[in-house]
Amino acid sequence: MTNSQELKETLARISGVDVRKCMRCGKCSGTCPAYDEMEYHPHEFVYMVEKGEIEKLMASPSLYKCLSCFACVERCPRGVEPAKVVEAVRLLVIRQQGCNHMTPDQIPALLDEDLPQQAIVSAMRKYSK
Amino acid sequence: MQSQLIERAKALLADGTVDRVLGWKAGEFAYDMTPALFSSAQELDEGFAYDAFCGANLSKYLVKESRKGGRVLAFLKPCDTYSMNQLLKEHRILRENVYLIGVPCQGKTDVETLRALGITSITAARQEGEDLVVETLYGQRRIPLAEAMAERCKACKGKKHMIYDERIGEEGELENPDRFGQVAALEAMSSEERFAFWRGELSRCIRCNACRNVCPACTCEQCVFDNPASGVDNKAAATSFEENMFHIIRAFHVAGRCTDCGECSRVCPQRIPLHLLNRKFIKDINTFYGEYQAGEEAEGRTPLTAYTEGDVEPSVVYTKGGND
Amino acid sequence: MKKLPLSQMPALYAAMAQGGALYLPVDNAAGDAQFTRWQEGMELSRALNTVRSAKDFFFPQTENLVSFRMQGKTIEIIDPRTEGEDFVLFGVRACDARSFTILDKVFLADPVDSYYKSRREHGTVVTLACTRPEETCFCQSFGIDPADPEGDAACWLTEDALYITARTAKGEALLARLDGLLEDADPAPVEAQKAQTAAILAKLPLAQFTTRSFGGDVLMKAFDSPKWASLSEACLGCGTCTFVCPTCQCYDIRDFDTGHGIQRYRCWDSCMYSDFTKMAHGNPRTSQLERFRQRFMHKLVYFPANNDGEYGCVGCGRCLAKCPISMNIVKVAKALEGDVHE
Amino acid sequence: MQRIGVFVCWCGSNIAATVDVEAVAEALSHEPGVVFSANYQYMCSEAGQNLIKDAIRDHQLTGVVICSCSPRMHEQTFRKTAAAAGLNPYMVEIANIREQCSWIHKDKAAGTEKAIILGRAAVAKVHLNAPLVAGESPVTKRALVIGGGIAGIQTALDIADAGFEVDIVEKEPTIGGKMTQLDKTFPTLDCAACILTPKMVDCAQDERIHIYAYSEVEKVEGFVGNFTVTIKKKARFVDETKCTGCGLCTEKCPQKKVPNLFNLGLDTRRAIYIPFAQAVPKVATIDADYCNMLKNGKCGVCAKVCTAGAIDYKQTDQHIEEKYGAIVVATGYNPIKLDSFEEYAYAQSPDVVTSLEFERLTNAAGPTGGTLLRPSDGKHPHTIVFVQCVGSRDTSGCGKPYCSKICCMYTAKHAMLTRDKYPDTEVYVFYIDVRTPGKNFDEFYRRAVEEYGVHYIKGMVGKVAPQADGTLMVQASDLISNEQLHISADMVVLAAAIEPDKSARPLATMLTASMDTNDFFTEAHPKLRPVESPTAGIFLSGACQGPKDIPETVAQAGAAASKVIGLLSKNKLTGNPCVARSDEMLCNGCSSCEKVCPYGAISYEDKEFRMPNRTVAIRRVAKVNPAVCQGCGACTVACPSGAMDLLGFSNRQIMAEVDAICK
Amino acid sequence: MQVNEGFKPTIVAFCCNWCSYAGADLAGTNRLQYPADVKIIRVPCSCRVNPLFILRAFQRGADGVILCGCHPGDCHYTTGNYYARRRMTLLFSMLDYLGIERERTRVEWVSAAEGVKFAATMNDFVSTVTALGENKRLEDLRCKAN
Repeated sequence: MTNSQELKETLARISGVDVRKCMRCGKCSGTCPAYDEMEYHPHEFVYMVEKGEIEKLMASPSLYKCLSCFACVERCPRGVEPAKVVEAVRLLVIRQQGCNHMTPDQIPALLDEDLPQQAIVSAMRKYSK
Repeated sequence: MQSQLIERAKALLADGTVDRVLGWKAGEFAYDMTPALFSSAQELDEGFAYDAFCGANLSKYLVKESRKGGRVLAFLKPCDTYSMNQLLKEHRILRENVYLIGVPCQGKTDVETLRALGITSITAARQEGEDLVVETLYGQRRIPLAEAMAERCKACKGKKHMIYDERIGEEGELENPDRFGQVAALEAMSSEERFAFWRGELSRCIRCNACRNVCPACTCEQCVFDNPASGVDNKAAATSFEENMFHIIRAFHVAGRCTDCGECSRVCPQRIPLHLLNRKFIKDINTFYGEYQAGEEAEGRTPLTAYTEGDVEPSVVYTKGGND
Repeated sequence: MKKLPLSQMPALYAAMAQGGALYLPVDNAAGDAQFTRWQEGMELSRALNTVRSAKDFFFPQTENLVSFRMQGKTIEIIDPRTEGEDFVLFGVRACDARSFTILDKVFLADPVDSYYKSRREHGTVVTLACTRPEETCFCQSFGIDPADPEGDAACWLTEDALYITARTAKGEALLARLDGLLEDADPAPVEAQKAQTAAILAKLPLAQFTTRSFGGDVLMKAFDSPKWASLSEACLGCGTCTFVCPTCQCYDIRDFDTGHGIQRYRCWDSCMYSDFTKMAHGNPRTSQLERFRQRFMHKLVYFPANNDGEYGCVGCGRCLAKCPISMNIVKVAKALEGDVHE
Repeated sequence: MQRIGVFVCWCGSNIAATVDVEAVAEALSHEPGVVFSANYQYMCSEAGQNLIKDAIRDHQLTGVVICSCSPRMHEQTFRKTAAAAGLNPYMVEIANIREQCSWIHKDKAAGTEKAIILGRAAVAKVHLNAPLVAGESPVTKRALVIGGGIAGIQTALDIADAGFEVDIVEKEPTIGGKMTQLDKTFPTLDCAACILTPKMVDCAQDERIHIYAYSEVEKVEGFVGNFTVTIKKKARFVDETKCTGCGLCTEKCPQKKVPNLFNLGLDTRRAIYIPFAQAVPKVATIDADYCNMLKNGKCGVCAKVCTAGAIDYKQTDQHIEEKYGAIVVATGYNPIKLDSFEEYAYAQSPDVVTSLEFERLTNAAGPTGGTLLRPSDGKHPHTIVFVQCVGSRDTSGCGKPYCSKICCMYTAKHAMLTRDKYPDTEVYVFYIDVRTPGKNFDEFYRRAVEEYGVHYIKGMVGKVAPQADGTLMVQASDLISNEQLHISADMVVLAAAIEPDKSARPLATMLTASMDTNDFFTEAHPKLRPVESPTAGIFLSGACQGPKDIPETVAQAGAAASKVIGLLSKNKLTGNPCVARSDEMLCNGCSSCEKVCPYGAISYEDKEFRMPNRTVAIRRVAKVNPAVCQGCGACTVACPSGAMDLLGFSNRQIMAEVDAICK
Repeated sequence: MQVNEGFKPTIVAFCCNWCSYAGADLAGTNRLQYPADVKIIRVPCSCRVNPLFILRAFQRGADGVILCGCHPGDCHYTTGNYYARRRMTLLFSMLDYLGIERERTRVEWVSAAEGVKFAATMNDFVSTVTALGENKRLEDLRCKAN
């Protein structure tokens, strides 16, 4: 299995979205308030996932332009839920080994009196996978 | 109570409202009441009995009686009135030919229950407060009345009559007994355990047809099991399959129509808990299609002659609502 | 008279079961006594009698008579019988023991029923005397002494021992097989028990019940009695009385299509059933009154008329206990008494 | 004992390749009752059929088993073959050894074994078959058309043209339907009224057509050829026979503020009204919800001005019972409600309209007299945005999952006409796909783009926001240029999905005609019987069966009419003999069967039975009307005593098949 | 799921004439394979199937019985499958209650267009029943081949 296929399946599992349901109407992009900020627009997210170009998306800053307002999810006539795709790509980035990866020796530098202990612990949990 | 019933029956005979009376007749012992017809005041005085051993559900007799011409008075206990309604719903009883008197019932003592408790050789029985005092050939026995009752009375649906022309005594209350505890306990077993349980029970069946013939829901002109043309007739349960088939199909045929009157279990000479088959259907119907009590009304559809578009799929048996 | 201490009962059972099967009343799941094939550890039921009578062993509820195997268009006829197993029937009460005599009159009279005969030959009946008869018992009405039962061998259970005596050659043979376990006994305790039981019998509610009035030429009087109508009014037409009855011997012969052939079997039938003796033209007894009458006329009138005055009833009381509507031979006989003796 | 012939078909190699046909024929020849067994290359060929006929005659066969393709394919063929040889056609059974055997199994041994078992089951069934004769019933030579739109009108005209009486039931005060509200029709741009109104007049003038306007079907009983229908003629409070349609009352009525539904509420009318000038019948109707006289007894102006004396405030609903041989459903469609599409601001802004409203706004008989003006301020719009697929192809639950089919074309029409009449107006059309599969359709669409300069943009509108200055901010995606557009528009026109009329569902229940999940009527066969309902005698015309445009509707209307004509031309109908039958000796009259019968085919009668001893008993027993029964068998299982059985699929027959299969 | 090597179950499939039988035909037309253990009995509607037929099949040696009908709402006779659905739900629940393996009985809705679903359903059902092995709890020994 190629990396792109693997990513595609992981993404489908995380997001629960079936990108094949998209009929390319573009209503998601028509409704998106962050459209102009984005390199890849909501409909492209869906289409690129279908084509397997997930690595491109992972590298794109568009990921973090999505406000997760869910307007696209609300308006999509086919129930595709583009925002969930975007979120899933974000998670793919987070889950990547080495990227955002946190090791225990990094923690002392992060410690700060105002930071709750719990935040560190949960960050460890999330970023050490 | 007995004298009150006799007086009322005499009056209705005298004024021509009815020309005969369906009730119970005393027997040889304290407990062996036989359903009987009385057509004169004298007959009533001589033999009419009504006491805690008058368990038989008289409604089924009215299928035949209501077609004999004249008008018959029948005394119905609260649970019998459900059967009555169901039979009316199925056009089996000609309503205009019967006169119904609802009689109160405090639960019926049952000789088979006493025997199961080891109280045999009974020569007399009487009520003393909350107890039943039983004289036997080998001494006196005393047990709480509640324990002397048949299972069906322990799970009584209530003392309210569903239909009557007149009622003796106060209007009773509906009750909400736990009727499905035994069914649920069986459901909680593993499939193997349930199989073993039912094999043990049904293997005792002698196919005497008492359950069927007493059942107010079984009023077919000819039962499929008696009809050689049906292709499924059988006179004896020759194999375990036939034991199963008779009881599955019988329960299925009365599903949605069975009022849970408990006559089947009462009359089974082998004490097979047949009501647990009927109650399973009742429980499933309640769970899957909403609460339904057969015989509450004399009109309308039964659960198996109705449907909704959103009914559960049969696969519910494999998952939730299934038996384990 | 021989005896063995009660502690030796398991050994007795084991010995009886040697070389065949032993059936004895054992409590079933419903708490009722039921003849059961003995296995290690089983105990004799304390109940007075079984729900099903002992006739099952000679006249089972269903029995294959012949099979037809079909292959394509050919039919092969097969006798399904195999050499039967010897068996001992232990704990039979006096009433059931007498019922075998009645069944014999039917099945062993010419033409002999070879299926029945074979079972009778393989079976040894060991009876057990009653000590606590119940209110439904009326075997004494038919000259049966429950304290001194018939059978191939008879037993008495006392507090500490089982007394046994052989009454037939078969019984002798059985006792011979059990010889190592038994010791000679003084019959005094047995006699004492008989006396005690006799005292109880005299006090039974049905002690005075008799069918004597049905002796003689009462056929038409009984048949024409107007009482049948009210007596049969409540009858459900079920077969309970018939199927628990030790003397009812009617059967039907039917074919079962197995898909590969036909099994012709016989099964108990009940004169209470609407299709009883149904023939091509229909049914000779079209109403429940006629069917109900048939049953009691048979037991009280027809059977004795053809069998030297022997009634088709042994007074076991099963139908009294089990009829769903509590109608029974005692009520019928009492009701008709006046009519037949006008 | 039957004398059965077994005929095993090779179907060329279709069966013979995976089933040893010789072995099947040989094995089945040993089955009880089988006196003849053969195999042949193509049983359905003339030679094959002759083989069967000859065998029936030569071997005096009483039953025939054909091991061949699916009975759905050739059961009729072989039944006819048997009938031709003098055997009752229902003595033929088919063992499906092609679709359900040779085609799905590769292993020849397994396939052969299964084919033998299937053949054996068929033989076992034939043993219990009995000759069946189909019943006959007369045909009432009159048709009912439910719905008086273009579909119903055309159907009625065609039926009447063939010489049959036909009634139209229309729930509105006039026939004409949706088409009366349209301005022009695509792709020819001829005027809707010009082509429709002559047909409406034809209906009114044809003496074989009777129009029940302002009426509804209330009850349907009976069956094909013999329907009895109760029609409710709603009270108009105007005597139809007296009203001349002069319209004076509609001018004098003081109640002026009634929303004019013909113009979709875009203007008002009086409480007494004639929907439009060409209405048929041209009769006034009083709107009881608004009439002062009917509401509080104070007014009576219309009665005073009516010289014909047609006003009758005391009129009540009338119920008319009529008999029909056939019923055509032509209940049409409606645009869906757009309440759940908040993003398009339909409820917020009067300038966001549906296409049908736009149609009225451009119609010369419409509220604006044909001049396109913004509903909010009556000004001329300079920028109009059309949005397609509003609620169509929508599986989110807000809309409809199907394509509404007509929107692409009427939107092109609207866009083109707007640009034609008002060249200063910018017109944008947002589309997902432009679907133009029709004669001259694509050319029409391209003309809108190429000749009229309509801006077609591939993409969807995400949001319409009414602005303070009265404009509408349309935010949309342009997928080709991959940008988000923000268009300041004066009007937005929504191509709302269309759905079956709400009256269709209860009507379907009355007719026992089936519907799909979208409430469109189901056709008897999607390809081969597209204008018939599965329920015999019920026919489908127009959009009640699925979205369609006018030419398609008219074509289907004609097709439905021809089916009706075919039916009404018969003097007698031959039924399906495989119907339920009640054994009255077993029936106890409990009514379980009646309750589950979807056709009302079961009734009860009190029947006398001779009982023993010369007595008589009267018992209630079920009776099946074989002309109404469709043979589903629901009753047979509802019946506990087995009194109810199904001919051709009897309990014994099915059990014999079970036995043979499980052997 | 364990596989019962060598065991060939007997499966009776009751198919309604209008949807499921046509679906089975379509599976055939598309050459979609499913085991030959499945034998189809054509009935006009799923509501024609009497519980007696199902018990009969088990008595005569079936190891599994499946009933296929039109999808609810699509019944050719409008309501037949709704009644069938209730009947079978209750019957199957009762069989399960009596300790008969619940996997031996099944209802599936298969339309005339669902040839693929028909084949897949049959494949799945056959493998389920094969894993269960021979029907012992509802057999009638008289009917066993000898």
